[in-house]
Amino acid sequence: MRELRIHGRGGQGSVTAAELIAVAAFEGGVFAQAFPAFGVERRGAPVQAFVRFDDKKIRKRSQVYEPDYIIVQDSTLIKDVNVFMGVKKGGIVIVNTEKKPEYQVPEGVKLITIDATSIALRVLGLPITNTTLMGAFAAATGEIQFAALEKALSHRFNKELAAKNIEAARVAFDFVRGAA
Amino acid sequence: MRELRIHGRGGQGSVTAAELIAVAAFEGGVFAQAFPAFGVERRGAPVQAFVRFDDKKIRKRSQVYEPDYIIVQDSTLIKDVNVFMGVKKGGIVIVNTEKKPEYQVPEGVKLITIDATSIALRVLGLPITNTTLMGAFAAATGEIQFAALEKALSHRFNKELAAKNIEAARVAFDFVRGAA
Amino acid sequence: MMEITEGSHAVAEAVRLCRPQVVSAYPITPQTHIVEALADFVANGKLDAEYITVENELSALSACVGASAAGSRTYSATTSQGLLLMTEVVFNAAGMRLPIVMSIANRAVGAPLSIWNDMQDSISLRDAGWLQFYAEDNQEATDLHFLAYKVAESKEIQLPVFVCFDGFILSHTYEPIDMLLQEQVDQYLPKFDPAEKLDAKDPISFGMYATPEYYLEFRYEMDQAQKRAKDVIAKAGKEFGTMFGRDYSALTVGYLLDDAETVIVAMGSVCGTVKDAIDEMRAAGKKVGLLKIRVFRPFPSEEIAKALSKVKRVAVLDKNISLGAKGGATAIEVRDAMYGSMIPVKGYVLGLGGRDIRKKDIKEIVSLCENGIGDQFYGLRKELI
Amino acid sequence: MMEITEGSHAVAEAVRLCRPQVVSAYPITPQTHIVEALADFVANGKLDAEYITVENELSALSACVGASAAGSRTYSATTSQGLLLMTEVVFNAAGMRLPIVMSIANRAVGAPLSIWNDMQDSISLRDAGWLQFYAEDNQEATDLHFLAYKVAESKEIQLPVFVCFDGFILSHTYEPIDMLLQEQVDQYLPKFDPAEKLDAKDPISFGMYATPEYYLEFRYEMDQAQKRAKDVIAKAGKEFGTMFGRDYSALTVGYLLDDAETVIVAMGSVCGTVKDAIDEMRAAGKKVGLLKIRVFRPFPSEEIAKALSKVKRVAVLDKNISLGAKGGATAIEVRDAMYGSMIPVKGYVLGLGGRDIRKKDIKEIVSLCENGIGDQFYGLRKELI
Amino acid sequence: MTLAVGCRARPGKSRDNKTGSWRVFKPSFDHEKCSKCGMCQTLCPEGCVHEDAEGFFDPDFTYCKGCGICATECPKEAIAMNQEEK
Amino acid sequence: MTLAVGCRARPGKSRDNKTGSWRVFKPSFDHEKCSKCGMCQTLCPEGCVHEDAEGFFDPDFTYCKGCGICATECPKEAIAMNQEEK
Amino acid sequence: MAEKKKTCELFDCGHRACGGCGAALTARLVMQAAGTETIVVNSTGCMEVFSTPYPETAWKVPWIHSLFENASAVASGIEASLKKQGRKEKIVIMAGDGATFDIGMICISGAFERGHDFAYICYDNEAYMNTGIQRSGATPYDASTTTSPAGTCSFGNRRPKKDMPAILAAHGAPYIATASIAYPADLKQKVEKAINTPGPCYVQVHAPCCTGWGFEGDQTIAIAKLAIETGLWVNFEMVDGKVTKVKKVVRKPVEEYLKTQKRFRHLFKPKRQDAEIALIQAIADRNAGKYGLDINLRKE
Amino acid sequence: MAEKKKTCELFDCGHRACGGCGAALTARLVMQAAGTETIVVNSTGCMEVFSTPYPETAWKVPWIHSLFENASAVASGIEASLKKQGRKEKIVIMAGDGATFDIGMICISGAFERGHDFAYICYDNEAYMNTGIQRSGATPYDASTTTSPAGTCSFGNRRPKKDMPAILAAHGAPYIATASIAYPADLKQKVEKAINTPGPCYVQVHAPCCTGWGFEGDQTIAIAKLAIETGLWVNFEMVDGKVTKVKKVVRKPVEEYLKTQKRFRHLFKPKRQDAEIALIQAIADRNAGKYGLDINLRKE
Ligand SMILES: Cc1ncc(C[n+]2csc(CCOP(=O)(O)OP(=O)(O)O)c2C)c(N)n1
Ligand SMILES: Cc1ncc(C[n+]2csc(CCOP(=O)(O)OP(=O)(O)O)c2C)c(N)n1
Ligand code: SF4
Ligand code: SF4
Ligand code: SF4
Ligand code: SF4
Ligand code: SF4
Ligand code: SF4
Ligand SMILES: [Mg+2]
Ligand SMILES: [Mg+2]
Repeated sequence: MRELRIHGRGGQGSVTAAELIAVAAFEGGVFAQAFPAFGVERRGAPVQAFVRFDDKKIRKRSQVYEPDYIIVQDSTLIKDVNVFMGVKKGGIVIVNTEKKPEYQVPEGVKLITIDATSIALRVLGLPITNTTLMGAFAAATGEIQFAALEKALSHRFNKELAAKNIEAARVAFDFVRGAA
Repeated sequence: MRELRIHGRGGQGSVTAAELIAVAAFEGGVFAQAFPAFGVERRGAPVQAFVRFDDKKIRKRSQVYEPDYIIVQDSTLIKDVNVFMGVKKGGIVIVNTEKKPEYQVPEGVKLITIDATSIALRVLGLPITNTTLMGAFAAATGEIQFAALEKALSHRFNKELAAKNIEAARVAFDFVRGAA
Repeated sequence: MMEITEGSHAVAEAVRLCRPQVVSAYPITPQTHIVEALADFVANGKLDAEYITVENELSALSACVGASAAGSRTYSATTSQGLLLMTEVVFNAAGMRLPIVMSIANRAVGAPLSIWNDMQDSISLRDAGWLQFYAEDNQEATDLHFLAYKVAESKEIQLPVFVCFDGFILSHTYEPIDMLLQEQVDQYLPKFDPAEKLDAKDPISFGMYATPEYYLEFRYEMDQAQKRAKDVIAKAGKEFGTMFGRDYSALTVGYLLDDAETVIVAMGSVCGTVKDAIDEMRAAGKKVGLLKIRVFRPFPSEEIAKALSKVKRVAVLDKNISLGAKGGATAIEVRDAMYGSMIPVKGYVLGLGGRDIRKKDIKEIVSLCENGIGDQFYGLRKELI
Repeated sequence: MMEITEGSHAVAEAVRLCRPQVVSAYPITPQTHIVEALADFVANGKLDAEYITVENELSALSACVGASAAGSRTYSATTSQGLLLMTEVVFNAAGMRLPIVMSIANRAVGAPLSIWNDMQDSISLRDAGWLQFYAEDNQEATDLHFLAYKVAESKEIQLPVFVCFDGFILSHTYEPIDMLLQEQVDQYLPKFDPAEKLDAKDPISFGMYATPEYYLEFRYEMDQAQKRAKDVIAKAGKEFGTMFGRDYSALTVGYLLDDAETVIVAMGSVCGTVKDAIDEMRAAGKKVGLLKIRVFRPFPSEEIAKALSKVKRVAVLDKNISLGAKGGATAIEVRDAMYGSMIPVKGYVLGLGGRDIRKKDIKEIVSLCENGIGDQFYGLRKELI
Repeated sequence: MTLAVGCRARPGKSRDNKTGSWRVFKPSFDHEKCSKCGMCQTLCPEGCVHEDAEGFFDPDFTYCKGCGICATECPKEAIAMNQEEK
Repeated sequence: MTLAVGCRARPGKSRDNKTGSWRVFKPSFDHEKCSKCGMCQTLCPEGCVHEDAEGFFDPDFTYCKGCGICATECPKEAIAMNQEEK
Repeated sequence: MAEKKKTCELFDCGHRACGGCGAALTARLVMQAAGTETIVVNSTGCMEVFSTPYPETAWKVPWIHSLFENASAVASGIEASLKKQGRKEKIVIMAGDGATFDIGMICISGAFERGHDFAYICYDNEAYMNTGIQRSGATPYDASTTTSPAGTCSFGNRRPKKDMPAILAAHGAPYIATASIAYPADLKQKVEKAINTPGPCYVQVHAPCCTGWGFEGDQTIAIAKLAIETGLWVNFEMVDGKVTKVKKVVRKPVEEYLKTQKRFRHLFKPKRQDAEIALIQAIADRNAGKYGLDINLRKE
Repeated sequence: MAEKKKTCELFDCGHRACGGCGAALTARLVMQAAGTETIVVNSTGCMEVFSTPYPETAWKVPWIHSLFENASAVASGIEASLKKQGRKEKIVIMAGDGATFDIGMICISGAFERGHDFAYICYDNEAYMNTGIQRSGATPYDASTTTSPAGTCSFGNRRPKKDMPAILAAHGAPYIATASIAYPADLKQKVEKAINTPGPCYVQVHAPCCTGWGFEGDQTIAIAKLAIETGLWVNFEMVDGKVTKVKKVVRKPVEEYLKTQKRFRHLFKPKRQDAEIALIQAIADRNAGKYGLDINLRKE
């Protein structure tokens, strides 16, 4: 079983990202489970969401303590929240930032940075990065196929919106592929 | 243990009679327990109330099925309610009626009739017979002393009212004494 | 002072003697005589309390929550539908640790609506965190109110208390009572002095919410307070005994238990009838005894297990039914208490909705139990089912 | 059809497929997504129901009472404070024998307020006469709704049903679901055809009151209906299995029970984590098994006693606590079921108010149980108490 | 007899409760004085006053509780209340 | 630490929650343009705008969430919102 | 004749109300107006208790009782159900003043806000009678009840009667009326209007209670009339929040009403409480002003 | 200065409201008006949740939360208790619109009827925000919420906003006002009046919610102003049931308000719903008529 933790802020769509990743994974034939950190957080406050992937039915219901993957939607979080907590050795961390990758990640953990906000602004016209980061996640981890991601987005959004979001994800996917 | 059942109609003071008899009995050093038939009966409907007497603390909480004594406050009840039901052999039944004692009481049961309504009307100016019948009960059964009855009534009513009620009870007491 | 009086009036008088500052209750049969008597005390200057004539039971207990948090001794009374209507506040008041005392004139719950007695109402709230005392007679119904305030307000406890007594059967019955005098009560029960209260001089936030980091521990502490209450009741009950001659230190009380082979476990007013029946069965050579549960919350598991460790069989009377479970709550929890003992414990659900319970019924139940028959309703009218 | 979706949405979809005619519910976390989805179905013509946006939960269930009595299939959903607020109607609806189905997205109750999961809410209403189903995962949460209507509306039963599933843990979790199609549901669940209804063509009085002459028998009949429900569930659950491949005939479900020495008894979503932990313990040579209780009312006493008759010890997990009793309701009733067996049954109160339960906790509990330690809270933060 | 599931009943059963037995006073209707206005029927809380073929009114004593409303409200003072026989 | 009985707390504790970390945009106050009207202080939902000795206003960035109300409502347009540094 | 036949058809004999009960008469009259195509929702209270001990129902129309406080929510559900079934029965709620003014607000406010189609009939006997005469929000000023007893520190109920019609008017109820059993034709007409006006309508019926108010059962109608004649009860109609009709009277002094009832006895005995009686007279005077109650004899 | 110092003293920093929350600002302003000798009773809802996760309370006055529906009953009890103790603190209820218009009616009607002395402040963000933007009785006509979603068969919320001030006026509340966070001085003055007027007083504060209504947090005040300028929110005062003061405006068309918020987006997209917008304009026009809202520019 692999586990993903997504860090974001209330209002930034972290939960949606987790759901869409799970949908895409499931489209790809993997068992998936997505859930938010259950809380009362308001817009702007730090929030988390989780995804599990496995080849068999997922029964586990506890929270995620030692993720294989981490997505940080908003790098302003890093100074206040321990976003890297518990990440497994060999794990992958994706941070949305326009800066260079200068964060202290635990040993044996791979850090990928991407300026998802700029991509989203450019492609969607909005600083909403969750679908963009899905593309990055797909490329970085291989947990989801890009085609499945497309399907998931097409299912969720109307045609026009889906196309734009797929485009944003594509840019990120290619960026991470290229960087890898 | 001796048990008394009082029959009356909603609004005629049967429960008060039971209470006052219990108070008087207790005044006289007897353990007593009084309670109404628990119900939703409205004014005019047939109702019952009960008293138990004993020389030791009364623990029994069930209803009264085989009374030693019965008081019927209103003889119009007799045609519709089986007021003599369960009365013990050797028991005493007191019926308020201006008629002659022509009721079919079970064998071995003593029937006393008294025109309590007339007494009450004469003495109290009201057709409320409960205190009058207390006097009759005291005389007929000896369960309560007349002095105790006086005390109970004095406790319950203001001076003037108490005096009148005692007077009514006295008339009934003397009547039953005389008849006995 | 011995007097003969109605159960409800005795309770109201006891409450008056406890000097509550805020009374808030909503009328419901058969609790009404209590609140009417209290209204009368206030109308005639015999009780210096604010009597809030609320518009429903949820408001009744909510007003007590406010008044108690603000530092007043508070009182309410209800039963049946009223208790169910205020359920959310019942749980809330316990969690807020407010030492409210509420009388429950036990009554069946609907549907079908019934104004008559059983204990479904308070028993159905056995999870709520309130202490639950059950009275056998009006003397207990009265005295347990003094005990209730004493225990509820003790700093170690800070939990509210139900004082339960059977509706009609006790509430509407006249019988002799030894009523305490004001100076006696004042001596036993000091002024309410809350650990904390709503007060501009020392502002505190009451009723905050608990995240998963804290909630479990708050519930644990409530459960611990329940368990501590056993000792606090023992102490306060003993003190009552020393001062006034009636000892309420025991959570359970035995009657002819020593050599009993068959023991009836029961709560409330039926215990009187049971004792009479036992006397008759004893006279006929049957070794029957009674274990009365006076305190249902905290549940006296150890006390019961100990008291019944040597008996041959146990018959538990339940004036309640956990529908769809094996029986009534008392039977279930008595078996829980005695788990591992191999002593047969049979439950009998009876007296629901005011069905009368007579000595002969008790005797029949003892026979059934002797024959290993139980865990059933008792007293059904065969022609109806 | 397999799809991956949120638990609440799956439940809402199942409800839609059941074609309720009247939906009446009041929002409360974490039930909200269900009622929002239903509102959305109605707003977009996907569900032909009256959706009553009531002003509180008491009204929510009351409206269901009216609609059900008038002959409509009705649905509601709530949790926690909402359930407690409607308590009086909960008891009432059962006594009126109305086959309402209500989802409970289980949540802790206050005070202290908590929006997080445990099962205190529905468990606290275990006396009320409703059937209670508990889901382990969202597939069960979904399917149990079809079963619920089928059983509730069966003429032999005529009792309402809680379908309980863990708030957040299931309600807010996306996972794969095999969702039935409308024609499948229509085939399984016929139109609601009440035995009697409010109808000017055949006037009947509903909700009359019962005097002591009748009340006991009405309660008995409710309890009998609960007991009959065991067979009806078996039949309806089997039919479901035959038609759709998932058999819900069993009230309890074992996991690696056959040779188990230590058995965990649990309800709801924790069973998944327990199974994972068991697999690991098995791999480490420990003979551990699980008995999942899917139906808590009627309580499967005989089934439990039988399933556990040969084990060495039992550890019961309770996400609820009957404050002041020996533990949580499940432990108490499991002991009740197994009374006389001498098999040690230990209870563990855990996960209250959203405290997470992990595989390691399950393993630790198994160790504790092996060492005879139990009947306690588990997982307390020592530094807080 | 078997109980109705859910404490329900069909109409007509209240008639088993013969409230005439509650009566302490009994109305007697004087058709001589009666104007056939029907007020007695309208205002009887028992709904037990019935019109006969001639348009006169009389109570059904099986249910009349003897409350006296009809007597008080009869505009013709055609109704008298007497002590019920015992 | 021990829990308060009944989930109670004394004031001051909310300050442990440094909501400044929520900020994505950050206000900067231009005292040159400021008329000292105090509107920014009045309308800040955080109550985190403070007056200095000279009568100028500045937010306490420990708590400022960067909502931008002060900037929108400042009659002098003396407050600018900028991207928070990362 | 057909009309008359209905008389004891829909609310039947054999019910257990006190002799002379105003509420029982209300049930009869309302059912005469409502007819057979009616579903009655009844709250807990005297009416429910005196008419439906299992199995002796006095109701010949479909009738339902659930709880004390929830009649309007139950009615909401029935309305929704009928709508979905395409059925045409009318829904009539019968609830006491306690079930309406006090505990019923738990469900009434929402039901009126949602605008369901029902006729809500409150039979107002001005206290909780079923439980033994406790104060309700409808209890008039100074009435002695068991929870607002007159005593050395009290003249009885201290609060004015809650203005339920105004409260429901503020909820937007399209038709609101007050009526009295003393004027049965008027009462029936109003009930019919309430039933036939779409939306939540309200009729508050003055239904004196001999037992609770302390008078002989034969005086029920006479006392109801006096309430109107003294201006302490006003019969009016309100359409869309505007008063459209008022029963005018030549007013009598309030004490003619007060002295007929034990609940006001403390205003006359042991001594006459002129100040309190004046306060009650002021209530009647305010009613007269507000509703234009007085028939100006000279001018007409 | 002393006044200003109070500013962040009684409702403290560190609370967890969304950035730009109108309710949080309401809490601050109300507490400034109320001062330290105040006991706050809070219902469940956003305000309670964002200000009091154990142990991080943002309240510097005595504060109590019990349930969602019972603030007014809890306040009744506190008032009774203070009276008996001879204490002088003032009681302020802070409750959301859901806790007031809907579920709170369980306890509000009775508390107002009994006439307790408290100031009831309803912060009206026009839906249940804490639970995710469900409809309340205060939700305006056509607003899309999660339980009144706009969809193919629906334009959003179908019922007009419940007239809570009128309902409480009918209960006899001596002082009632509406206010807006866009006019803080007026708001504070009204809160002070409510606190200082004996008896149960009511202030309904328009407190826009960026998250629930769908706008950026910096627009909170601007949108509150637009509500007033379009006549969809009226700031007024009522003393003893009579309107005594109204904030007049030069009215703008309602769509200037509507188009700022996602909850009304379906009125403009995919296509403009002129008929619905006209209905909303009619609401504003009715308000203007009822309260005499319009400044007649020519005449003045
Ligand atoms: C929740 C709840 N609280 C209290 C009661 C007790 N109760 C039943 S009827 C009633 C009074 C009814 O008063 P009202 O509505 O005026 O009708 P009335 O009896 O006067 O006809 C009360 C207090 C109840 N049944 N349920
Ligand atoms: C009895 C009960 N039902 C439902 C809830 C869930 N709930 C909590 S707050 C809330 C909405 C609050 O709405 P409002 O009063 O308008 O305050 P807001 O959150 O909008 O500030 C709801 C539905 C609850 N806590 N208790
Ligand atoms: S009221 Fe009198 S006059 Fe009229 S019909 Fe009856 S008996 Fe005749
Ligand atoms: S006395 Fe009363 S019950 Fe009998 S007929 Fe006359 S009005 Fe009817
Ligand atoms: S609002 Fe602008 S002008 Fe006014 S004090 Fe603040 S910064 Fe200065
Ligand atoms: S940005 Fe918002 S939180 Fe920060 S100071 Fe300005 S108004 Fe206050
Ligand atoms: S108490 Fe009053 S309302 Fe109730 S039945 Fe008797 S007269 Fe009618
Ligand atoms: S959801 Fe709305 S009311 Fe709640 S904290 Fe956010 S902005 Fe404030
Ligand atoms: Mg009444
Ligand atoms: Mg709101």
